[in-house]
Amino acid sequence: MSVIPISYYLVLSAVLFGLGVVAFVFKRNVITVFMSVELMLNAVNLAFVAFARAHGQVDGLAYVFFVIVVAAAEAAVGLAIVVMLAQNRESLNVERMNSLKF
Amino acid sequence: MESQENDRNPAVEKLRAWDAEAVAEVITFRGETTVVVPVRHLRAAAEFLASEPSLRYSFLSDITTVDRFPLEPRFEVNYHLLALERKDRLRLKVMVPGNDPALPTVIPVWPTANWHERENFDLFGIRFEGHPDLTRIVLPDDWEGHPLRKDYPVEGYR
Amino acid sequence: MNAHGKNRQMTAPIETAAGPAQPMILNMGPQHPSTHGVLRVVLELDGEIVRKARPVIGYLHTGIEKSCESKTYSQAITLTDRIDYLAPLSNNLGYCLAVEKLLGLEVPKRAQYIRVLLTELTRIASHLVWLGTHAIDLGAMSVFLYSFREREEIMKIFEFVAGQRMMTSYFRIGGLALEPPPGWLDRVRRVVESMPGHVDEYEDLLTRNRIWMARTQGVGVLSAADAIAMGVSGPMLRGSGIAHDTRKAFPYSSYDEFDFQIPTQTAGDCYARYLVRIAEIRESVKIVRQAMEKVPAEGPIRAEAPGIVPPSREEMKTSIEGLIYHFKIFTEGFVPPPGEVYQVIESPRGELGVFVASDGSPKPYRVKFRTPSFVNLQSLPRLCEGRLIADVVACIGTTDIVLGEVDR
Amino acid sequence: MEFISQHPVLVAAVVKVVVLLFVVMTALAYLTWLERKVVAHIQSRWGPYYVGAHGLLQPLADGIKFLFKEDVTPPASDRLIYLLAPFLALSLALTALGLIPFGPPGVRFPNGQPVFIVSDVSIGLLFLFAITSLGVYGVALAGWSSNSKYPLLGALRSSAQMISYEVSLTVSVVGVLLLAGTLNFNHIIEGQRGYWHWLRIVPHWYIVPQIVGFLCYLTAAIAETNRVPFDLPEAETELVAGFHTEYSSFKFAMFFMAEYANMITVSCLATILFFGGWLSPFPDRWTWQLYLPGAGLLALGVYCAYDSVTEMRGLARLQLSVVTLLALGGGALCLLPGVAPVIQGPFWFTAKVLGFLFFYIWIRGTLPRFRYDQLMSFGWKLLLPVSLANLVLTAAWFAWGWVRG
Amino acid sequence: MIFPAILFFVCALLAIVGAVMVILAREPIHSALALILVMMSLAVLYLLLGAEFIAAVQILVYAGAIMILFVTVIMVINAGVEERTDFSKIAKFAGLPLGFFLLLETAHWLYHSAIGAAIANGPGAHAEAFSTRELSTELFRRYLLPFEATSILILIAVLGALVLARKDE
Repeated sequence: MSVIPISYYLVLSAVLFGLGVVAFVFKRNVITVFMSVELMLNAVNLAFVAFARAHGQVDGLAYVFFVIVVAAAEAAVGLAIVVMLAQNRESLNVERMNSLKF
Repeated sequence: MESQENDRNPAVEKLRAWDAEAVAEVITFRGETTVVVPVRHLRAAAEFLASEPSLRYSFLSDITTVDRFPLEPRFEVNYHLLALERKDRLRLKVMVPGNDPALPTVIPVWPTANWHERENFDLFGIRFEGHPDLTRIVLPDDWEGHPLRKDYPVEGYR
Repeated sequence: MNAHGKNRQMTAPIETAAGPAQPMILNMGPQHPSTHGVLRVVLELDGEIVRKARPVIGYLHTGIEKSCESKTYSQAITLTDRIDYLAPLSNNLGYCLAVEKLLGLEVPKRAQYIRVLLTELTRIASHLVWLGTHAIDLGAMSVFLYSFREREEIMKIFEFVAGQRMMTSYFRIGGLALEPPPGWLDRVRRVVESMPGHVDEYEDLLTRNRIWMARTQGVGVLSAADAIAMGVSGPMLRGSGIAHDTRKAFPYSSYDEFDFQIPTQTAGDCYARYLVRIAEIRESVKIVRQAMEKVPAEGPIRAEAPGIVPPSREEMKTSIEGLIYHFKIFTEGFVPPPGEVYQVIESPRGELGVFVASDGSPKPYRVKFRTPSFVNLQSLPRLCEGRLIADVVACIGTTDIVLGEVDR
Repeated sequence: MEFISQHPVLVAAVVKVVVLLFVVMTALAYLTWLERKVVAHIQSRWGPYYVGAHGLLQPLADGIKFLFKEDVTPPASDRLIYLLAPFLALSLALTALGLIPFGPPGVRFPNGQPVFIVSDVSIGLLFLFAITSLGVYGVALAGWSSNSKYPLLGALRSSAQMISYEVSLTVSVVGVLLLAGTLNFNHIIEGQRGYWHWLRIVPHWYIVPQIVGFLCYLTAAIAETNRVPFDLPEAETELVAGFHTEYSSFKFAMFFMAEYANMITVSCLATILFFGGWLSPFPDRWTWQLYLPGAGLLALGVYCAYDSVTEMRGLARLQLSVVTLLALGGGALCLLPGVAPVIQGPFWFTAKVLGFLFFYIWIRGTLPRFRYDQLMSFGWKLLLPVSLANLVLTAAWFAWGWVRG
Repeated sequence: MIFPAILFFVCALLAIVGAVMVILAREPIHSALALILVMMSLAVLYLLLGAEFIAAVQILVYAGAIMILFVTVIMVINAGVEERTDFSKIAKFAGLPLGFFLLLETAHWLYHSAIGAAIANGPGAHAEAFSTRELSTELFRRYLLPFEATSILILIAVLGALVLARKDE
């Protein structure tokens, strides 16, 4: 094997995305749930870069750039919310967060 | 011998004029004036001395005890007062009996009394009633006895 | 075990310790680089903000007051050195003055001036240690070594005069232990001449330093009313704007013959206390200069008091009374009249009160040292509650505590 | 042999990495010596003195001591992370150094690989920042995994501090990037060749137009490396030793080395970005500068010879003689016509970096420490706006085309 | 050139292991570390794909900033071991196999699609590495509006985080 087809990257991306979904569904702690979203975003980024490579265009990279930026913004706000939750509630378990107000 | 003369100390005069019963005895020795105050008058006398505008003993230097074991009343608690503006010192002395030694706290008058009272509680076992946190200060919490008492064995209890 | 360790090891289904903000309890000390010995401060933290501070003392309690009761009046002097080990001569002086007051003894002028000179040197040395440790607490490392360099010169003077660097026991009841060796004043002069320059050096490094000012200004503020209420004394009281100095208010040991100022600052913060102490070093230098002028080259260094003050070596060897008194003083001690005295001096840290009660026996019935560190430390919670951990360090620094003195 | 000839890049890279590691490790050790010596002299004392002449063997003694100290792992710690943290810190710090060009790319091995450049990445600066930005993990994880309060506080402080100052650090160098128009270190350095046309004796270094950016960079770099006056994560008088309170033995030494490696990295970066990297400050026509390194080494040798004569202790004397011989020999070697031009780049680079390191140590001997909140407000309210303003001004400069180099 | 292939498989394996660790780890901080591992491996893969800039940004922003935020938050709120609660049996016995099947199907489709056959590395690869200059030109010309929009988004996010984190006293 001397070369790697794009499809390998795409398969890896799909696997990572799938694992991200599994993590999202299975994890109970708000922070880890949040992290699984990041994992899915990363998987998507990989697909973007692979496609950019396949087409030889930089648009894919631009998308990745935007995804990363948006992820940063999301992390800032999301983690601020997590800190708020941690300060105000007994637990960080997502299953116990079934009310918007308390 | 401690001379027991009626001094012309203005503070003593004022204290006496305020409440004659508050002054049980006045001792002058080497230029230092000591006023012996009965226990029940201590708190009121302290407030008077600290707040009376012409006296203003606003600074409490020290609280210390002398154990006159086996005499009774056994403990003499001394309050060393200082009037910062007038540059004058005065010692209040309170006689406390040996069984169940207890005194009213003077923390509301002089907040600095907090640790002094804890120290006296720790080393002499004198209770200061109304003290917010009357715990041992220099010795461990589980220490037995009060080492500065004269009947405390020098080798300790254990 | 701390908060997250506890959770980690608990098997119960607790997924997080997050909850309505539990305060974090932090034990600062008894072993900690900036608690100056074995002070322990229990801090209740909210993030880095100190919600509650509780000093816990007693780790160095050695029962000096109890030990004094089983020694003769003269023997107890050696114990006083160990109370404030940064200013042993101040303690010597306070105790000796108290016993002298009890005895009604007048000390010759020469001894008084030498006492003033040496205690002022002690004050300089003690302030230098304070400056160095306070600076290193706030991260300024070099000042520490500079100030210890200068302190060393003063320690050498003590060694030269008294034979001991720290535990001098040089002041005795009725005077001094020894005639100071010839040439000692030259050494003192050398130190005193160079000291103002050195103080300028420290000030160059710190006083106008922006970081230093940011770290100390507005930190640990103690208002004048609070200062009096908490009974703090010395530079802490003067830093809060109250010009009270025992040397002026109740002059002892001929301090009334000296010309010096009481430096005060009104801000009441760490910076004010720093400025006060720096100014005090300069004032002390002034006093030492005057004392060098005043000290007569010749003259008695002990009071004429047979039976109380030991006779000179020569007298002991040549006269029978001298021999008898010498023997009696060192076997039985002397007997002061029954009574109680409270002698106050201005130690480097503030008001050092010595309460001596005599029952007419050769041993003191009760000795109590009202040590400034003990009382000043009590104000620590007021200084640092509601502020950051780093400020606790600054506050402990400017309280200038010596744990030997706090615990005794 | 066949393998070597077939894989010139790989072989050259391995050789360079090994040499770099050796040099950097030695430099780290002697940086601690230098720091102790300089600070000692600032504080009017001797510093390391007894182990070897001038305490020159002190780093070795320290290393041996670290190796033989008991290695304590707190029982309640998170084992894996506790072990991982120091490795992470040190390996990241050393990796960052691999991106630094220590000399001109023109100097090459016989197989065509540059001698002084381990890896020439087209966006080297970005990668350097990427790697140094990971340095926080070593600190944060160490503090967290120790499961103790002082380290935790130290870790929290440092993550906040390093994230905050990273912003200013990055923004402050963007001005240089605008001037250079590239992210590649070699191109940045090449852009600084020559002289400013309005003043022929001032080298075309980017510090001249970017003095504000440089000051911002310097401040942020000190904060990034946790040095006085920003050494809050390990403020010993407040947090005992901060994040590495619970670390002992060699793991502690690794944090120590990582800190010094980071110091070297930021000094190298300052040299490259603002001081012309391996370029000489003098014009090329001054040929005598070729002999400067050799002359310097010879002077050092002469000094050591003098010193070894006056040295009283036998072993120290021997050691000084060895140093003398090395210095004289090295000096002679550097004077050879074939070697002198080659050694120019690394010589100037090292000299500049040493200047920065000295500056760091000097600051440590002078300044007190900031308080946490002051540090934060300094970073966000002063440093960041100033470096942003610098960036905007530089951009405006370009937009209106006031000056072009 | 066997080197890229080895690198690809090592990094792919590390990424998958990391992702599995994210799921399996019971402590959030271990999950976070595993996630960082995934991101680092992806960064190497980006390098392999010739996207140097994206690789650097991946490390700089994702691993260096976002994950640091996660780690810090975990440390601050002291998140301990995760509680395991039962979830529905349908999810367990139907969801998992279905998900796995979906994954397989996607992989199969990808593998046989036209685009998948393109070669990423080695001889026959499409082009040289992407140039950062090209990417930036693209970003500031064609994608200028989204670019500015994201910067405003970041600003809003920062303000939002500030408002949320501020303690009302």
